[in-house]
Amino acid sequence: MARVVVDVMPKPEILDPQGQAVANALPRLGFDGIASVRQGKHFELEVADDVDDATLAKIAETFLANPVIEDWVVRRVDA
Amino acid sequence: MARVVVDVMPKPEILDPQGQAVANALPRLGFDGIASVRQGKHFELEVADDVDDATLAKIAETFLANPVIEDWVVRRVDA
Amino acid sequence: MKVGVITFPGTLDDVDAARAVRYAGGEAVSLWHADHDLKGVDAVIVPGGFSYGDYLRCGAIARFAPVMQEVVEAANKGMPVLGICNGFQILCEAHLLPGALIRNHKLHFVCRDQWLKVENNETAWTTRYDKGAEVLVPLKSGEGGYQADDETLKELEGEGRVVFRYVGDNPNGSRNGIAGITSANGRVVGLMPHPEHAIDALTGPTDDGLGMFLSLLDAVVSA
Amino acid sequence: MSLDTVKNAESTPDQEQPYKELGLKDDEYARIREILGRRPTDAELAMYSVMWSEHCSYKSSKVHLKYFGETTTDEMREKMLAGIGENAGVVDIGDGWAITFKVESHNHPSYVEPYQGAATGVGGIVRDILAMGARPLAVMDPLRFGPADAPDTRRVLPGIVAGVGGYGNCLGLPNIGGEVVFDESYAGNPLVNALCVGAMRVEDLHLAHASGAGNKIILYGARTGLDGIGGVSVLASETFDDTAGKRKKLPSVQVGDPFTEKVLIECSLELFRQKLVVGIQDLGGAGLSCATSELASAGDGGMRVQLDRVPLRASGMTPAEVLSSESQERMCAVVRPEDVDAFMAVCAKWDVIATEIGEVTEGDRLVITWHDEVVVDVPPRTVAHEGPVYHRPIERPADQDALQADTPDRLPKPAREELLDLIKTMAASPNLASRQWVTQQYDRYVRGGTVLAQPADSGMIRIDEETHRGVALSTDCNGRYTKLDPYTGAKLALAEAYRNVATTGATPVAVTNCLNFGSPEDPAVMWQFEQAVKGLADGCAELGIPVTGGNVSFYNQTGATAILPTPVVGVLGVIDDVRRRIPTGIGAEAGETLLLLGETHEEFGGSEWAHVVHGHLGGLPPEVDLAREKLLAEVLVAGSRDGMLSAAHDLAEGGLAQALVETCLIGETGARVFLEGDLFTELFSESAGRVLVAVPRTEELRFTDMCTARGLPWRKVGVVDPESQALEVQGLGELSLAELREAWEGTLPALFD
Ligand SMILES: Nc1ncnc2c1ncn2[C@@H]1O[C@H](COP(=O)(O)OP(=O)(O)O)[C@@H](O)[C@H]1O
Ligand SMILES: [Mg+2]
Repeated sequence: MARVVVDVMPKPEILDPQGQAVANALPRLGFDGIASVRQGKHFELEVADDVDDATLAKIAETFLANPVIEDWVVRRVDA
Repeated sequence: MARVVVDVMPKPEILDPQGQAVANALPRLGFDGIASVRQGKHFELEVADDVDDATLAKIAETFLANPVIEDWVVRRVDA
Repeated sequence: MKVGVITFPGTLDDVDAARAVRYAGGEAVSLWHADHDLKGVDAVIVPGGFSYGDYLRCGAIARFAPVMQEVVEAANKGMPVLGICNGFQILCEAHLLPGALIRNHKLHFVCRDQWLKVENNETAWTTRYDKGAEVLVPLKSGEGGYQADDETLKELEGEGRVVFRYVGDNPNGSRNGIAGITSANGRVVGLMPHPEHAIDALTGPTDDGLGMFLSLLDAVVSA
Repeated sequence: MSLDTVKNAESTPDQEQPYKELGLKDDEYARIREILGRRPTDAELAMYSVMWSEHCSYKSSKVHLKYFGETTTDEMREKMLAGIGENAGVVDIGDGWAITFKVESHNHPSYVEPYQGAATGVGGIVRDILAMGARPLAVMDPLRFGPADAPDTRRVLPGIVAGVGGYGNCLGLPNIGGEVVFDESYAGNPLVNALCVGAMRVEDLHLAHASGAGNKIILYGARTGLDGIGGVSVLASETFDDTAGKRKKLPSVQVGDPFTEKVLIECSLELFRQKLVVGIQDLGGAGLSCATSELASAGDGGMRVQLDRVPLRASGMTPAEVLSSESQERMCAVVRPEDVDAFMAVCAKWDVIATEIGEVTEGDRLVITWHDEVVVDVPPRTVAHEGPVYHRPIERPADQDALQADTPDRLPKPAREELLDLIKTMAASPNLASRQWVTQQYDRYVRGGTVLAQPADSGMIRIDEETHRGVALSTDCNGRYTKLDPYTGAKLALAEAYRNVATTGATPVAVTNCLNFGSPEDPAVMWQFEQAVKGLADGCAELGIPVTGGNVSFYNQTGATAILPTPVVGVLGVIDDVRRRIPTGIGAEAGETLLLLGETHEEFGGSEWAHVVHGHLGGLPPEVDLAREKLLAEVLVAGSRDGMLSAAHDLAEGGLAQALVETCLIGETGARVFLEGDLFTELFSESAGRVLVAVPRTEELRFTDMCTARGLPWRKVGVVDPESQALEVQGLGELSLAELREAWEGTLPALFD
């Protein structure tokens, strides 16, 4: 078994209402100095050892992310 | 400016309907060998250099995550 | 009797909560999220909607609004507080009630008429119901799955603090089919379904929800 | 990077410009040069190209849409406070209330990105209603998809439904109806139409115009980003070096933020209440290009805009991009100078960003500057209203005769013993099955005024809590009927929406429409369009209710194949007391008789039966008799007012059989039906002008006497049977409500869960 992490983020030029809401709230909560916040998704997968990188890339692109509006990064991590 | 990443995940014992839905869908799409999927949130913050680790920890614990149902990790990353 | 109804940016069912208070014979007082006082109300309703868009987590941002600090303080002194839907989520985030609400197990927003069983008729908001009675009110939410750890759940069940339970198939994956719970002193109640949308059979499935607002009237008058 | 100023344009008349890539034809570009007496700047070219697009200028449809105006009489106009030409039509419904409503398309964006496309479609139409000065009260969503079991429909439908719900629910607008129709022709081109209805006091009507020199132009709402300006990127690539060019991978997709829109609504309504707004315009397609040129050309002066003051979300945007951006959740207001502070205070209360970006000027030019350099200097009318007008070639399709000649007569009819099963098969077919899988994702309760929502013939909301005055709305269109005969098909769409409204007890008063068609460059499509407009307009004149507005969506096709012509018609009705509404389900009263109003003929052209059982489309659609529809509506409204009807359900696709199944299941009550003549025709014909009503036995005589006296054909077809929990058709047998429910409710979950 291998552990794989996929981070999916709204593309930089795409509106990110969620990140913006967090960024706007922070000063009200008394936290200053946070210039920007973007919010995306974080997936943690446990995959069989024979699942190769190409398959992982495919899963991320076709399913975990929406390429029209999102970017993504796939990483294998040590368990 | 420093870049900070916060990953927030549902606690292992808490139901994760979104991760579950992904895990269930993958075999139907022809992707085998994915034993489990959990889905959480990924935040990318740009923070002023004088924002210290204690403040970041506080932001994550009181705001970005709900400790009742979620775990979280704060990381500074190189820009 | 004056009942405060809070409006946050993104609150939607505040007009409906105020209408329900009026139908029950009370006076609804509008409270603004940025207010620092409760305008002398006898009770507070935190209504449904999508406060701050429900971005981040439902209720996570609203919980920090100035008016919520006042609500927490008043609740700790015994003021009756009712959180409906988004209001329930806010009360959980504010730690006035234990647990949390997560995405519905089938991931869809669910709007349907839902039967509920009244499990506790001794709270400030439920004395007009018979214990074990079944009521029909709208449920409309995307993140209504009630979650708490085993210990909290045991405590809630053991102390009879589950107020409403879903009847029939579980609409959102809530643990133990929990639709609503109360604080240890029975003054703070939170529930996902919308009693304020069941006060008149013209615009709701029934008028079963009116009982909650009439109960409050009794509680305030007898206090 | 150099800025293309007006000065620069004057001195470089021969500079090549990518007008073709921006969709302008040679003669259109020449016309722009003629208007300006020079070449346009990049910013001007961006403005003209988007405002002269089919979508914004109606260049192919204008000559046909005129017919709506020509056929609207003064009498029809009597209750109309605003009509075609405004953001949305406005109707006086009495008691001092004005209702505004409109339907618009968001088809193409929803195919690219279903969730966001549908979401921003809802957001856009809601801002149109808000811009009239009204509080938006409810939404509806007429949708069309490819075959229900096609893999791509699995991608598109759930996303679109989630998007409509995600945006509307978060705005706090109840969804009170819509349509879900499946047909092969929409496979590569789903239709997402969105309707919004709002209310205001008659005196609060706001029209979009910028008048009064010295008045300020304030942009408020979301920041402006690179959304939806894919087209204009050709300008960027000309003026940007390589590194910047990389950033300019411009998204053609817009992302909606319903929370920002909700706040924008409340903020705007407070601005209206405090009378701080002289004129207002929403920003939709074509963004600031549209808002500035439309406001300026509707006013009595010119306008000067400092474009660099627009709050941006992205860095390095060019003037052309700022003008073309379709960032959502923005409004533009005209405000008296002395009110600016108060205006800003209201915006601050709601945390809405507001920026003074210009003012109304003497003169008649729209002048836009970028850091004090003039980048636009145009007569605003030439941008907003004097775009090209085309008389596109029109030709009746060569195969139209063959299509009409291929009647359903040749199709084998079911044997008598197959009919009971057929009722179930039809009820389970995708176009007739319960829409609950979709509608469960929409909040129909919020605001506490919803009297009827799905499943009902029309959605109904209470407008006034004191008097109980309310309105009902229905949208309809059967694209197969329109394909067989666009003129009659459009009338049939109107007739059905009209009948649906009357079936709930409301009096129909006004019409909106969204005309979804294929390419206007195809003469056959233009023929369909012309015929449909004629049919709709003539139908409205016969019924005596005006078209108050609408929207045209062309280029709906996959390759060379156009969608079924789909003129979606929305009808608005008024009811003085919503407590008199007629519900859809039987069983509300003990002892009800079932009557069928109207006449049944053997009409199967374009029917659901021909489609489901034989995959056949041919012949002629059912006949339409609008005088009869009018009479039927009057009888229904009278029946509601005098409390003679306990339930009513309109007969449409699937005929009487489907109406019976639905009225039983919705009312959770059984019925016994006795029919005469050819049972297949009785059950499945789709003759227009028919409604099934349930009449309490005590009212039966009074009601049938009224029908007879007024010359409306009626027939007793059965009785409600609260004991049976089954639908029994005498001579055929019975179907239990449980098995019918399983058939009717099982289909969509099985396909999309
Ligand atoms: N099919 C139609 N029938 C009647 N009026 C129409 C139709 N299509 C567009 N219109 C009218 O033309 C005007 C411009 O339409 P549109 O560009 O959609 O408005 P907006 O600029 O508010 O989006 C509106 O008043 C609209 O009601
Ligand atoms: Mg408009």
